[in-house]
Amino acid sequence: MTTAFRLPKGGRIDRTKPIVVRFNGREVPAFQGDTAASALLANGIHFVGRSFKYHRPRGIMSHGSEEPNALLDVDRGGNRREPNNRATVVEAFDGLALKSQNHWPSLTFDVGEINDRLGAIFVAGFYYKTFMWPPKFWTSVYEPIIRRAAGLGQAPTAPDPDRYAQRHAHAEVLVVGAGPAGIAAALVASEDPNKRVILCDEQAEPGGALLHDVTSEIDGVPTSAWVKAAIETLDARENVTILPRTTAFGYFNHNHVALAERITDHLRVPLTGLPRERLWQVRAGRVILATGAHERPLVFADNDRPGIMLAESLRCFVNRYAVLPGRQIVIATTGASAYRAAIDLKAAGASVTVVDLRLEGDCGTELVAAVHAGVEVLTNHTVIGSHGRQRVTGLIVAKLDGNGAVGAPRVLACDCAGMSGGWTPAVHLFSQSRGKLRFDSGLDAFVPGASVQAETSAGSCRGVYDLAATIADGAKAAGGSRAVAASPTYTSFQPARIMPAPPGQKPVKAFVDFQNDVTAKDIKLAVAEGFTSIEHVKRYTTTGMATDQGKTSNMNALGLLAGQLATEIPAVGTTTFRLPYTPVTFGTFAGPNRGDLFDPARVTPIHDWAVANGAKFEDVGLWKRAWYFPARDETMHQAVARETKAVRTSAGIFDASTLGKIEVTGADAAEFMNRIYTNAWTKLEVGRCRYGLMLKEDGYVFDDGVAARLSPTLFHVTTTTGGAPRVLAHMEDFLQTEWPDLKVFLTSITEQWAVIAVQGRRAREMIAPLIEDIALDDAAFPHMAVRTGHIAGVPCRLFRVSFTGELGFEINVPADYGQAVWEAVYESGRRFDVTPYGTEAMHVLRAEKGYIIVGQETDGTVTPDDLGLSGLVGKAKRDFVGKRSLVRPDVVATGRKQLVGLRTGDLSLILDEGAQIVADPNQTVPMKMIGHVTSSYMSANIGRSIALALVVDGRRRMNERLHVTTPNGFAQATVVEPVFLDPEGVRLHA
Amino acid sequence: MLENRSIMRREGILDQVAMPAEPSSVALRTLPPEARFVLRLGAGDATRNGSIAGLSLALPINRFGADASRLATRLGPDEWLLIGPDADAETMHADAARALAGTHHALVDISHRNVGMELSGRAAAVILNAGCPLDLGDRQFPPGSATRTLLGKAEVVLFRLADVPDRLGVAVPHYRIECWRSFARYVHGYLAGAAAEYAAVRN
Amino acid sequence: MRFSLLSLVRNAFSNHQNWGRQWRQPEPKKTYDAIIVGAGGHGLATAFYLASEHGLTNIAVIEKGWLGGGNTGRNTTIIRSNYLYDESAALYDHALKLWEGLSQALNYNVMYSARGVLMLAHNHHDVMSFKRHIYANRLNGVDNEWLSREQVKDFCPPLNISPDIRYPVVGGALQRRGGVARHDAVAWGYARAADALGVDIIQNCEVTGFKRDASGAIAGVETTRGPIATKKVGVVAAGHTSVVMARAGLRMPLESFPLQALVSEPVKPVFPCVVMSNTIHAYISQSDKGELVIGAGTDQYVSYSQQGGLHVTTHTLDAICELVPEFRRMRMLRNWGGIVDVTPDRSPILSKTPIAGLYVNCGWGTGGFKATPGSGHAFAHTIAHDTPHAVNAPFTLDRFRTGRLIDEAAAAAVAH
Amino acid sequence: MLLIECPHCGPRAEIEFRCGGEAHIARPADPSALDDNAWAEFLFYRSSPKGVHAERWNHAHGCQRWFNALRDTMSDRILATYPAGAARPNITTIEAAR
Ligand SMILES: Cc1cc2nc3c(=O)[nH]c(=O)nc-3n(C[C@H](O)[C@H](O)[C@H](O)COP(=O)(O)OP(=O)(O)OC[C@H]3O[C@@H](n4cnc5c(N)ncnc54)[C@H](O)[C@@H]3O)c2cc1C
Ligand SMILES: NC(=O)c1ccc[n+]([C@@H]2O[C@H](COP(=O)([O-])OP(=O)(O)OC[C@H]3O[C@@H](n4cnc5c(N)ncnc54)[C@H](O)[C@@H]3O)[C@@H](O)[C@H]2O)c1
Ligand SMILES: Cc1cc2nc3c(=O)[nH]c(=O)nc-3n(C[C@H](O)[C@H](O)[C@H](O)COP(=O)(O)O)c2cc1C
Ligand SMILES: [Zn+2]
Repeated sequence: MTTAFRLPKGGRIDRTKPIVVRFNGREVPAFQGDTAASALLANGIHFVGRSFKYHRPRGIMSHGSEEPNALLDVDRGGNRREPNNRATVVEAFDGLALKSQNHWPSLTFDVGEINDRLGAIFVAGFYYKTFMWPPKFWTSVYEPIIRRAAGLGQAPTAPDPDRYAQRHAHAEVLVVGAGPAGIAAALVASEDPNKRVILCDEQAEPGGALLHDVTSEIDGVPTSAWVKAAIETLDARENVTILPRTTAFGYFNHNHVALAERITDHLRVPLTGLPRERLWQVRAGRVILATGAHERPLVFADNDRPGIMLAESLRCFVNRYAVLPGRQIVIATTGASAYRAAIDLKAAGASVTVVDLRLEGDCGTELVAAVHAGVEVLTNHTVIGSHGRQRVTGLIVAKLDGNGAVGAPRVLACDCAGMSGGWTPAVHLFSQSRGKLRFDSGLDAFVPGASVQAETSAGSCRGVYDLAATIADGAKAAGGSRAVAASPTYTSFQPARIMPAPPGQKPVKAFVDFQNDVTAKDIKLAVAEGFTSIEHVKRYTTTGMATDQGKTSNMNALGLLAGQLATEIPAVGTTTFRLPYTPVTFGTFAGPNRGDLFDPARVTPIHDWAVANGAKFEDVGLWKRAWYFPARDETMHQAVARETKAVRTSAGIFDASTLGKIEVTGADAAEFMNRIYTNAWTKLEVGRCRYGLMLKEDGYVFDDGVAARLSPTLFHVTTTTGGAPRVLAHMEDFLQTEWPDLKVFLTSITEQWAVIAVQGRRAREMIAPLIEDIALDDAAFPHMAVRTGHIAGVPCRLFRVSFTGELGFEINVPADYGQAVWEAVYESGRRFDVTPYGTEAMHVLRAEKGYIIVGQETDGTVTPDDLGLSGLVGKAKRDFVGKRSLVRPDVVATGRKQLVGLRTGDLSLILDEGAQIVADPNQTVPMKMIGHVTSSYMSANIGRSIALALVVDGRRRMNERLHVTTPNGFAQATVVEPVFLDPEGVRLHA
Repeated sequence: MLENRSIMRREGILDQVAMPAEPSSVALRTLPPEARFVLRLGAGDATRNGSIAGLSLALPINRFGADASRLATRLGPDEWLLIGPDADAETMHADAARALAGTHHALVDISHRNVGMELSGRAAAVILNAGCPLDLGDRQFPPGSATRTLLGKAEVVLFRLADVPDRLGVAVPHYRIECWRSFARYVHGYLAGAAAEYAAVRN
Repeated sequence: MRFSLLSLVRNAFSNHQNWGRQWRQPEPKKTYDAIIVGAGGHGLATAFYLASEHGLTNIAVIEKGWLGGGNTGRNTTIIRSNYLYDESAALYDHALKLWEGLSQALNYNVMYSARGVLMLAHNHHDVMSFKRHIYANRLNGVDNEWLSREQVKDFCPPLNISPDIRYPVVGGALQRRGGVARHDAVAWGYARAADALGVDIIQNCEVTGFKRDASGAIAGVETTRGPIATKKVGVVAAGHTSVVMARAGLRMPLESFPLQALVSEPVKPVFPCVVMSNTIHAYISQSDKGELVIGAGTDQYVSYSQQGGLHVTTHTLDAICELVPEFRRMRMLRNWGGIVDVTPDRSPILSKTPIAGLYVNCGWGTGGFKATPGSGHAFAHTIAHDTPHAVNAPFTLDRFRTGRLIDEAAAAAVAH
Repeated sequence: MLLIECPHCGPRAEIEFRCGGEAHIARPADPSALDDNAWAEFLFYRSSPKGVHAERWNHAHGCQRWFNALRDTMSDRILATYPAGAARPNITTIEAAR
C-alpha cells in the first residue's frame, strides 16, 4: 500500500520518521506528525465509520475537535483502548491501532444499513409513539433491541494502566487558544513580568489556523515564521506557561477554569512516571478567550457521504499534513473563505471547481484570485445532492435563475467535495462563563455580548475574521495594541439555512446533525408536532446532543427552526453551552484519588501492632479500626466470643484512640458545657468525669461521650469516633456566632492522645506495676474519676471509666508513645491472660450492659427520653442546645419508640440488626410496624443472643411477646429491660 | 496543660515509610519529633504580651516568625502554632504559661497530634499544587508564609520556609507540611505520588 | 391521533406531514377553575389527573420557560420505592405502581425500564441500614432484597467487588421493580394527555404574584402575560418554590441548591442496572441511548445558577472510577445542573398552606422524579377536594411545627 | 468553585470553607418563650432568595473563623464579607446586578 495521496513536499509532518498505523487491521503508512485522519486520507481512505441511527457510511468531515463523523476505536497498546476518538485529533504513532465502529459484520457490509432504508419510520421521536403494545414486550423485546442498537463504540473493558494527575494553578491572565489572537494576547499580557500568563491550546502545537495557512504573511514573513518567533519570545519569558494538547473545557464561577492536558496519548511508549492526562484547575485574574471559529457545513440532500468535507479542512489537510484529500474536488460554498481552500488545493495539483451560491457581483477579489489560479468557479449555483455510497462520486448542482428558482440539475463528478456555509464563532466557554450572547446578523452568528466575569473574547471567536484584525484584537484584549500588516482574509459570505432545492424533490436526508443523524426534515417534523422551543427541538430530535455537541450543526439547526417558525434566529435563541468543551476522560477528573489515595485511611498509633497481631479491620468513617483478633482459623464469632469472655473473666485491652477528644479551656468552660450538653456540668468536681449527651437544635441526639474536669477551667471532652469533626464544628459554631462573649477556647486533641482501654477485673492489677504517681485504689480513684500522672514513664491522663461494665481504665498517652505503652501494658497483663479485643467485642460488651451507641441505637430521630436517658436532661437548666425542641407536640406525644431489650425464644437466634418488629405477625400487608432491632449479638457471657430495639411505647411493654422479622419469616422475642448483665453495676467496682 | 516529658523514644507514624529515591528536582523528607503547642489568645492580649517563650506573637495572620530552633505561626486572629525542638517542650510550655498567667488563653500540647514533613526543590510548588488549592506564587506565598489549607482530602498546615540551595547550588523553594498524625501516611503518599513525575523526567 | 406502530407506519407513507401538535399553544384565558404553576412532570401530572379523575378541565398549567425544562428535564431518572418509613413507602410505591402502566395510560412511551436499582453497602452501618429498609419494605409490600457480595457481582458484572479497595462492597439492596424512565417523554406524555383533555399549557409565562380576595383567599395570579383569575392555585415549582411562595408572602422550610449530573459518550450496553452508593457518593446507570448517566452531589450554598462546582463532579467521578475502574477511559460528554428544593427532613411537602386556595407540592429535593405520577395523582386529589389524599396526608407543612418529621435522610442518608 | 474572601486570610478556594446557611437568624435569647410556630420558623424556615443572600461561612480549613457573606444567588458573585455578628451591609440588588 502506498500513501498515494501524500504530497511530495510540504506540511508539518516529520518525513524523517515514517510510521505505520493500523486501520481495521490493515497497515496504513504515515509520518510522525500525522493525525489518524491525515494518515487515513494520505492512503485514500475516507470511509471510516457508520452513523448512529441509520448506519450510513461516513468519512472524515473536519480537521479538528469538532469532528462529528470520524469516530474511531483507538488502541494504544497495553490495554490502552477506548472508543469514540475523533480521528482528527488522535496523533499517530507507530503501531497505533484504529478501528471503525457501529457496524456488523463489517464496515463495508453492515446489516444495520437497513435502518437507512427504514428511515421513513425512524424519524425523530418515533420510539415515543410505539413499542407500547403488548406492555410486556417492552422489557423483554423492544428495549433490549433499542439498547443494542444504541451507543457507538465499545466501552473499555480492561483495567486502565494509566495514571492521571491534577494541579491547581493561578494566573493573572489565562489565554485559551493559541491562534493568532491568543498568541498576540499572550505576548502583550506577558510583557509585565509580574503577570503570570498561561497560554493553552488543545492542539499539539500552537498556531491555530495559521498552522495550515501557508500563503499568508504577517509583517512580511510567512505565518509559520511569525508563530515561531512569537512562541520563542513567550518561551523565553519566565512568567509564561505554554500548554499544548490542553483543552480548556469548563468555565466556572469566579474565573475558575478547568483544563485537560493530554500528556502521553501521542507517545508510543509513555515515559514511566508520566501521567496520561492532567486536570488543571486555573484560577485566573482575567481570562482571554481566543478559541477561534468553526466552519459550518451546508445542508443539502446526502451531504454526509464519505469524501464530503469542510472546505477549510481540505485546506488544512493539504497544507498542514501534505495530503491531497482527492484529485477531483468540488467545493460548494456560500462564502469567500472557501476560495482559499480551492486555490491551495489547486496549487497542490487537484482539479478544483467552486460552486458558489452567491451572485458573481457579490463575490470579491477571491473570485479573481481563484480563476487566476485555474479554479473553475460556478457562481449563483446551488448544490442539491450527491452521488456515491461509500465515497462521494459527484455533487448534483444546479444554477439558480434570477428569481432564485432552481434550474436543471447536473452532476459534477468528483472524488472529494468541500462545503462551506460560513463560520460560527466558538463562544462555548464565554457562554459557560454566563456571559450573554448577542446575535450579529452581519456575521449571521452569535457573538459574545456583555461579560459576567473578568473575561475578554478576542479574534474569530467573537467574529473578527481578518488575520491582521485578529492579531490586533488579541493584543487589545490583553490591554495593549499591536498593528501588523497581513495578507488579506476572504471573509464575505451569504448565509443559507438549507441549500435551495427544486420543489417537490423526493424526501431526502439532508443532515443537520451528522452524528445523531438528524435531518432537516426531523426539525420540520418536530415543529409540526408542537416542539417549537429550541430546547424541545434539541431533545425531540437529539440535534446537538452527540459527542460533538453540535459544534458544526447547531447554527444550521437554529436557522432551520427559525425558518420553520417564520421568525429570526435571535428570537429562537440557543441551547445552553455546557461543559466539557470536548469530552474529557473520567480518569482526568478522578486524578490520583484512587486506591490508597481515594480517601485517607486514618490509622491509630497502635495500628501497626494490630496488623502484626492479625487483626481484621473495619472502616469507621475514615478510620481503620481493629475489628477482631482471630486466633489462627477462628471465625469472627469464635474470636468475639473469646474476646468478650476474657474481658468479663480477667482482662481485655482495646485501642480506643479514635475517640474524638476536645479540650475546652477557659473561665466559662463549665457554662459552655452546660449550654452544649443536656446535662449539668457546673458542679462537676475537678478530677471527676461525667457522661454527657448532646443534641442538635432539633432535639435529637447528636453525640455522646465522657468528659472530665481537669481543672476549674479545663475539660477534656470525648466524642464518638465518627462524630469528632462535626462535634467540634458544632461547638465552634455556637461559641463563635452565638456566644462570642464566653471565655472559652476549643482545641482538638483527638490525635494528641493514644487511648488504651484496659477492662476487666484484673485491670487495676495490670496497670499498677507501671504507675507510680497515681493511687489506684477504689477510694482514692473511684469510678468516673480522672488523674494525671505517668505510666511506664510516659505522661498520661488516666480515666477510670468503663464502656464494658467492668472495672476499667482508659489510659491516654501522647500518641508517639501509644504503641510502646500498649506493649508495656500488654506485657504486664500476660499473667492475667490479657486479651486484645476489637470493636465487635466492644459492641457486644456494651450491649450486654445496655449502653447505647450513637448512630446505632440512634438515627437522628431519637430523643434522650426515647433512649430512657431523660435523667440526663437538665430540667432545671434554663436552656441548652435542643431543649426547646423537646417540648414540641410530636416529641412529647405518646407512641414514640423507646429503647428496650429483646430476648428471643430461640437462645441461639441472632436477630438481624435492622429487623422490624410487629405485634401481630398474621396481619395483612401493609403491616403495622412498631419498632426495629438496633443491636443484636450472641453473648458468650450470658450464653444466649441479646438484642436492643426501639419499640413503640416499649417501656410499657415489658415482658410482652413481639414478632421480629427474619430472612424467611418472623421470630418471637420478649421485651425486657435493656440491661442484660449486672444491672446493679457491681462489676464496675471490682 | 503539659504533662512531664517521658524518657521513651517517640515513635513517629512515618518512621516505617520508605523514602522515595531522591530525585534532584524535589526532596521529600519526614521531620523528627518536635514540641508543638496550640496557643489561643485574644488578639489584644497577644499585642500586650508581645513575645512568648522567646517567640514574637506580633505577626500578621498566616505569617510565621522563627529563630534558629523555634517557630511561631499565626494561623488566625487568636490562634498561634508554636513549634520547637522536642527537648525544649517543657521550657517552652513553662515560659508561655508563666507569661500568660491571669490572661484568658489556651495553651495545648499537640506535639504528638501533628507530624511534620519537608518538601524542597524546583518543582516543590507544583507538587503541592497537585492537591493544594493555594496560590503558591512567590508574591502570594513568599517565605515566611504559613496557613492551614488542604492537600487532597487532608487538612495540612503549610509553611514556606527560606529557600534552600539544591544540588546544583540554585536556591529553590522549601516547604514544611504539618498534618494530623493519622493523615500523615496519606499526605506523604500524596506528595510522593505527585513527585513521581518529576523524579522520572523533569530534572 | 393515537400513537401506535400502525399510525407511525401510516404516517411514514404520508411523509409524516399529518402528525398533529402534541399540545396546543393556547393564549391564557381570563379565568380558570384551577391553575398549576410549573409545567414540570409533577405539575403536568397534577393537571392530567385533575382533568382525568376529577373532571376539572377548565384549568391551566403555567410555565415560565418551556415545559419539562426544570428538574424533570435534567435528572438521572432513578425510580424506586424502597423507602424506610411507612409514609414514604406508601407515597413512592403509589407512584411506582402508576409507572408500571404509564406508557399505556398516556399513550406515550415513557420507556419505564424496570432494570433494578441496586444500592451498595460498604460497611457495617450500611448493612444494618439496608436490612432495616428491606424488612420494612417487606412488611409494606414493597420489593427489596439483600444481595451478597457475589450476588451483587452477578447482577452487575462491571462492579469492582475486590476486598482490597478503600471501601469494599460488602453486599447490596436490590429493588427489582426499580429502574429508569425517559425523563423528557414523561413531561411530554403528560402534557399531550392533559392537553387532549382540554388543559391549557401556557409556556413562557411566569407567575409573578398572587391576588387575594377580601377573606385573604386566592383570587388569581399575576403573570408576565397578564392577570388570570382563579380560586385554586397549586404551586409545583420545584427549585423555585421559595421564590414563588415569597410572592404570596409565605416563607418556606426550604433551601434551593444546585445539583449536578453528567453523561458519558454513548457506548454499547455495558451497565445493566442502576447502581447507587451513598457511602462513596456514586449514582450510575446507562441510558437506552448508550450514555452512562451519573448523578453528582449538591453544592453547599443556595444558588439558582443551574451550574455547580467542579469539585462536586470530581468527587463523584472518583467514586465511579473506584467502583468500575475500567471507566477511567470513558469520557464525560456533558455536565449540567438543576436547582433542587430541599426540606429539613428531606421529604416532600404536598399540602394546603395557610392561604385558602393555595396548595404547594415541593421539597422533592434530589429525588422527586420517581414520584412524578404518584405526586401528581395525590396532589390533584388534594386540590380537587381541598383535603389530602391518604398517601400525602402526612406530608404537611405543619409537621415542621409539630416535629412529626419524616426523616428519611436521618434514618439512612439515602438520596435520589 | 467559589473564590471566597476570608476576612482574615484573603481570597481562598471554596473547598476550604463550610457554608452555614442563611445568616442573621439569631438564636432566640429565651427559646422556651417561643411558641411552636415561632420555634419552627427559627429552626426550619429559610428565605432562599433569588438575588442577594446573606449567608454564614466558616473558613474550616483555614483560620476556622465564622463570618458572613452577601452573595447574589443568580450570578454567585460575592458582594461583601463581614464579621459574624455585624449588621448586614446595605447593598441592594440593583448594585449587585452591576
Ligand atoms: C441533577 C439531578 C438529578 C436528579 N436525579 C433524580 C433521580 O435520579 N431520581 C429522582 O427521583 N429524582 C431525581 N432528581 C429530582 C427530580 O428531578 C425532581 O424532584 C423532579 O423532577 C421535580 O419535578 P417537578 O415537576 O416538581 O419540578 P420541575 O421539573 O423543576 O418543574 C418545575 C417547573 O416550575 C417552573 N416554574 C418555576 N417558577 C415558576 C413561575 N414563577 N411561574 C411559572 N413557572 C415556574 C419551572 O420553570 C419548572 O419548569 C434529580 C434532580 C436533579 C437536578
Ligand atoms: N476567512 C474567514 O472567514 C475566517 C473565519 C474564521 C477564522 N479565519 C482565520 O482563522 C484565524 C483566526 O484566528 P484566531 O486566533 O481567532 O483563531 P484560531 O482558530 O487560529 O485559533 C484558535 C485556537 O484555539 C484553540 N482552541 C479552541 N477552543 C479551545 C479550547 N476550549 N481549549 C484549548 N484550545 C482551544 C484551537 O485549537 C485553535 O488552535 C485567522 O487567521 C482568521 O483569518 C478566517
Ligand atoms: C437522562 C439524561 C440523559 C442525557 N443524555 C444526553 C446526551 O446524550 N447528550 C447530551 O448532549 N445531553 C444529554 N443530556 C443533557 C441535556 O442535554 C441537558 O444538559 C439537560 O437536559 C439540562 O439542560 P441544559 O443543559 O440545557 O440546562 C441528558 C440529560 C438527561 C437528564
Ligand atoms: Zn480564614
